[in-house]
Amino acid sequence: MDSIQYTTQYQFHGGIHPEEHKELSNQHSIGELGVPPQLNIYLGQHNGQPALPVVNVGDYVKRGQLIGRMQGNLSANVHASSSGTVKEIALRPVAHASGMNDLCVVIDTDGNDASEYLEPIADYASVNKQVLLDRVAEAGIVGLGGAAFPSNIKLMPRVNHLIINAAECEPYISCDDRLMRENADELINAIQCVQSIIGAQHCTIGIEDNKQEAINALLLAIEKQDPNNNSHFQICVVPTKYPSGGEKQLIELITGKQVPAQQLPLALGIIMHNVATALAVYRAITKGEVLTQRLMTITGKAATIRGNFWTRIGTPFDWILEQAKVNTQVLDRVIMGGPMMGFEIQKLDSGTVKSTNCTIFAETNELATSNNSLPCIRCGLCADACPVSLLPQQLYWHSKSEEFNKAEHYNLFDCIECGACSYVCPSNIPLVQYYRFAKNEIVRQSDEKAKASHARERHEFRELRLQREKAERAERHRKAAEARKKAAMQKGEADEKKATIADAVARAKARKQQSKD
Amino acid sequence: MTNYFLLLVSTVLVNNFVLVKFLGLCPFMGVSNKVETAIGMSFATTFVLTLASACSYVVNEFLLTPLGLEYLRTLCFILVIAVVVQFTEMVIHKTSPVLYRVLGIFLPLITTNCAVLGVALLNVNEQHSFIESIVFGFGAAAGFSLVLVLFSAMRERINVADVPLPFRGAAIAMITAGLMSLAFMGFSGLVKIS
Amino acid sequence: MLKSSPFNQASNSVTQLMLQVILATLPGALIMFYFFGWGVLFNLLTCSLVAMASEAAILKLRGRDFKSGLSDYSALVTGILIGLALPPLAPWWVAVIGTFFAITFAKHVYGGLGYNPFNPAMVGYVLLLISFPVAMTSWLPPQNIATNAVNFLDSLNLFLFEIDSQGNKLNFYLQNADGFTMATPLDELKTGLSMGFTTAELQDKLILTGWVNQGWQWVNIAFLVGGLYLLTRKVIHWYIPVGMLGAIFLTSGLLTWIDPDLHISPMTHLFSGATMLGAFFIATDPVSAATTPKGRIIFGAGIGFLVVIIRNFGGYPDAVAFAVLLLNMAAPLIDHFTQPKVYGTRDA
Amino acid sequence: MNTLMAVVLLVLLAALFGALLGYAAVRFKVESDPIVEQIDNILPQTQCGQCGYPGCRPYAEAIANGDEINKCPPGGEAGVKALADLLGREPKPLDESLEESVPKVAVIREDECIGCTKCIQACPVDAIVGAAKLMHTVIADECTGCDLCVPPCPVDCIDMIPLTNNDLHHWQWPNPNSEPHSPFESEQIIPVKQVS
Repeated sequence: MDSIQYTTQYQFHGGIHPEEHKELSNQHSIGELGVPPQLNIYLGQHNGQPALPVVNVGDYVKRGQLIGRMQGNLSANVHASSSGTVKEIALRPVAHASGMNDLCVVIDTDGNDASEYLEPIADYASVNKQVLLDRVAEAGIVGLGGAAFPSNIKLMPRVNHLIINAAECEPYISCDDRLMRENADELINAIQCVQSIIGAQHCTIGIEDNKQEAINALLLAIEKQDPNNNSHFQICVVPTKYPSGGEKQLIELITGKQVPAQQLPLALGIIMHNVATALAVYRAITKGEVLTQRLMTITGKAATIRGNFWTRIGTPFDWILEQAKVNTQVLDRVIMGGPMMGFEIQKLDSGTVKSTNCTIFAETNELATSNNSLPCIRCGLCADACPVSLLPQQLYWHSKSEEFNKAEHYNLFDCIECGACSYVCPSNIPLVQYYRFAKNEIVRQSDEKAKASHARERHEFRELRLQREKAERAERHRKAAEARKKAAMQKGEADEKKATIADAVARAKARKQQSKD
Repeated sequence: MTNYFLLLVSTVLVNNFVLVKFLGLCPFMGVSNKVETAIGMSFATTFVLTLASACSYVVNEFLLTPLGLEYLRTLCFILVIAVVVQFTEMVIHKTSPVLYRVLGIFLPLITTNCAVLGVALLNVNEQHSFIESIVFGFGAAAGFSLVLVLFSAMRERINVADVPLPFRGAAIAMITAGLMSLAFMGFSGLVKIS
Repeated sequence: MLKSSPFNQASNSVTQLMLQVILATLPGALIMFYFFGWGVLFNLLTCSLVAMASEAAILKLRGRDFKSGLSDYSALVTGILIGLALPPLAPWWVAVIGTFFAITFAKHVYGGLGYNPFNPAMVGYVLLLISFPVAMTSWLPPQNIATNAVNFLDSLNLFLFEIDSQGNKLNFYLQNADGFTMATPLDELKTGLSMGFTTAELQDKLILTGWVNQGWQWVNIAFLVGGLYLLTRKVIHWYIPVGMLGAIFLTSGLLTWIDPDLHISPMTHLFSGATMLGAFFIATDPVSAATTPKGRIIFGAGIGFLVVIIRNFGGYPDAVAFAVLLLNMAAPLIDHFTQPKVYGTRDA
Repeated sequence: MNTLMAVVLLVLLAALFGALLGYAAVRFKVESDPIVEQIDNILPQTQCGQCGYPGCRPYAEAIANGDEINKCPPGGEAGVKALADLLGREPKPLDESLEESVPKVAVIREDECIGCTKCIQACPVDAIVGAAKLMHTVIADECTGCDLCVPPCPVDCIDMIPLTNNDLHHWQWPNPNSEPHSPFESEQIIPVKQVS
């Protein structure tokens, strides 16, 4: 291994080059957004089951105090992001594409920001892995790249190769970029920490070539922290192309291998974590910090103050809007996440979540999508752009005509909803929405199917039971009659009276038995 | 050999039974809603047509002509065809129940498929030999199958197109068949059998 | 209405794609104008006008928004393609009937833009070819070798009234210097070969002199230039043109290798008739072509193969239109069987 | 003579072919009809009996024997379409005498229940638990919403509550397909039906 930094020789199929607009937010150093007067913390903000509230209305909570406990295997803890009083635990608008309400904990902050952290684990190398995993789970850390998958689960397996995802391919977003520029030393330590938990020999940091300053900062930090490169760090520079930051796309860019369909990167002996996640894991272990804040990009042409800010989880968007001095005259829409895969925030009183890496205050015509779409002319630009080598126009055709089994035949579920197809479509067709609709519908139908087959089983079982009962009843009648006959034979005709009595008794018995069941 | 090849090309493309001679339109319209069905129907028709042209040749050559009963030709051919179709129906019912159900009424209808009788009668008219009869029958069926499968794939696409309501269904299918026929005109003159 | 991501879009549109196609036909149209005179212009104008008018009328009839429907210019492209395919100085009603049929029956009966299984321009052209064979095969000779050159007024008269001011009919202008009236090179070759001449003997004919033939090779080169422009602007893909031209070259090469006396040479195939127009402008119509990468190569190769077969053995001198329609028929099936491999299913 | 020969020939041919077909009928005999299984798989298994048959499987058998495919309200239009696809028949609108039903679940008002067990006997999927003289309750997850328990109840304490999956976890992306259709293309003006 000659040099730490190298440029990838591989590429993935498709991809697009949307306008980046990163310069809107990556010019200023990281700031603090502060504590809003009210926090609106969503209990279901991670992948998996929503957390169970463990505080009561009126309780005083400190920053870092557990307010929602994970339930089941795939879930995460939720903590108070600042000190204050629990105002209510109720259905509130949440940061979700549907714009619907769900269970939230609303905290009136007191401004003291009194905190309650966990005990730091200074020497993580010497403790049991399970202790570290428990700590990560306790701190409620999830993947901060956008998926919000509980990190403790992703740290569990032992693999040879750790890939740190620093590609940040979505336009507008620059929080990982700034983080690498400004906290490179700590980041390198953090990556070493994650690497030691996973037990990986190699570690590759995948980063797009439009972040030269971040690359330089990392190189410098590696030289400082690990002059002999004992951790086998490599920085793989990938070309700037959306979606190079997609998990499977980045793996192909770095290793040249494709993750087998319907499988995890684990199948190739690879685990991937986002840079910000690595930092959060490190801080949770060495400083005892639970996940109460994250770095978030505030951008968009309608915002006057743009940049990257440490933001408390649960910060309402309307408060951010005030802080960023957004010109509401020209504000068109507020988007959480990037323009390619994010969604529109419909109710501004909902709070940020752990996966809110960016808030875009877009002005009119900035992120405009045409409302009237023309018919598909099958030009195939979408198929060229698709990073998964699907045939988007076929998927669209079948999703639109609701021929879902045909859409599945065209591998609908391999679609990663990256939006490249919609982006290039000259007819402005909302392709991704068609796929999302079709996927939802297929899942619903298969649920119904499962329910139906369950009902059939129960019905068939019942029919069987009724038949068996009928047969048993007939059998009992027959036995009683036989017994009667036998008795009559034994006693002989002389004892006719007794026989009659026995007969009656047997009949009564049978009747008794019958009424029992 | 070349002669058989030319005969085959001629029956499949140049004198396509459906698009040029307009025979066998009933199953062409009826069983072209889905590609899978069309492929099944193609196999069934190919089997029936080839077998029927062979059988009818035998019946014509060794029974009707020696006995001077040519006037019974149509009657006997229909008898032969009906038996072959019935036989095919039983085989399909046993081997592929879904296909059997999907082909539905069209399977027995092969009996009255004018293409089948047409092939048998044309064989006699053109004074084809036994091998030629079989090649002709097979070629006719292959041509029928080719356009049927192509047509069904097109219809699957057209069925979900934004066709104006008055043209939906059979109407647009007819127009499409007409345009296909137009395209097949391109093959005319391709093979000149003396 | 709730909208899903993505929230940004590349700045391309169907309108732009269509305009690029129209722009790319310009060199070819100009060269045709140079060689064949005013008739080319009349055809283009008439076909474009009729195409737009029919499109507007039908959109109106269907109650669609006909302003936005017209502004995609797809009808204009259809009109221009028919205009380029028609013989110059064919009577005006030929252009009108063909274009009207193309727009209504090949396009709008199926639901309009994006739904037509057949290339509308070629449906219109084939309809004309079958219905009016004489009018459709009376090509003017290139003007540099024509006996009687045709001026603007005569052209207009011929176009409108089928007779010029001196009372000459179209036939008068069809003669070239060596006195033959069948004027396209492919026609000439076909007739000559069927009369028992060899290709070498036919080379002496005036229309077949020059690099590969008179005039037509420059028309084809101009369309090739336009096509290359479309390729560089990524309006079309290389799959179909390369498949088609490759198949023409290979098939005709094989045939000439077998018997050079009876078969037209690959170069003549490539640079005569509608080869380049077909390869870059007609076969590449995305709506009616196959869509998968592999499928497009097969689609193009199929067209190329049929073009050579029909030109060499069939009843028509040129075959691009028929070949395109025949492969249009097969496109859904080709797509059905050429799905690309999805990420993660490729062999390691 | 010639006529006699013709008659003999035809009789012989007919006899020969008859024998052939007779043999084939024995050789290719079909025992069961697996199509019933496939039809049954499409039916929603509510066992509600609205189709006029005592359950979903009997109806599946009836369809296989040629009954209409549009008699299943819980399956809805989607179900009819799936059946039409499987059987190669034309999809029809749901039988007019039946209305498409929304998914429902039975709920017993427990304080009114007298414990008569009548509903337990009626339930086709054993989704009601309880014993004589004791209160009954419906296992909501097992209930198919078939209505069959409502008529036998002597005190009318069973309600059919429509299932509302109106929360974030049941939320779906809406279908973006909202093509404008002009009045010219409305069904009432052009009564054209596909006949094949």
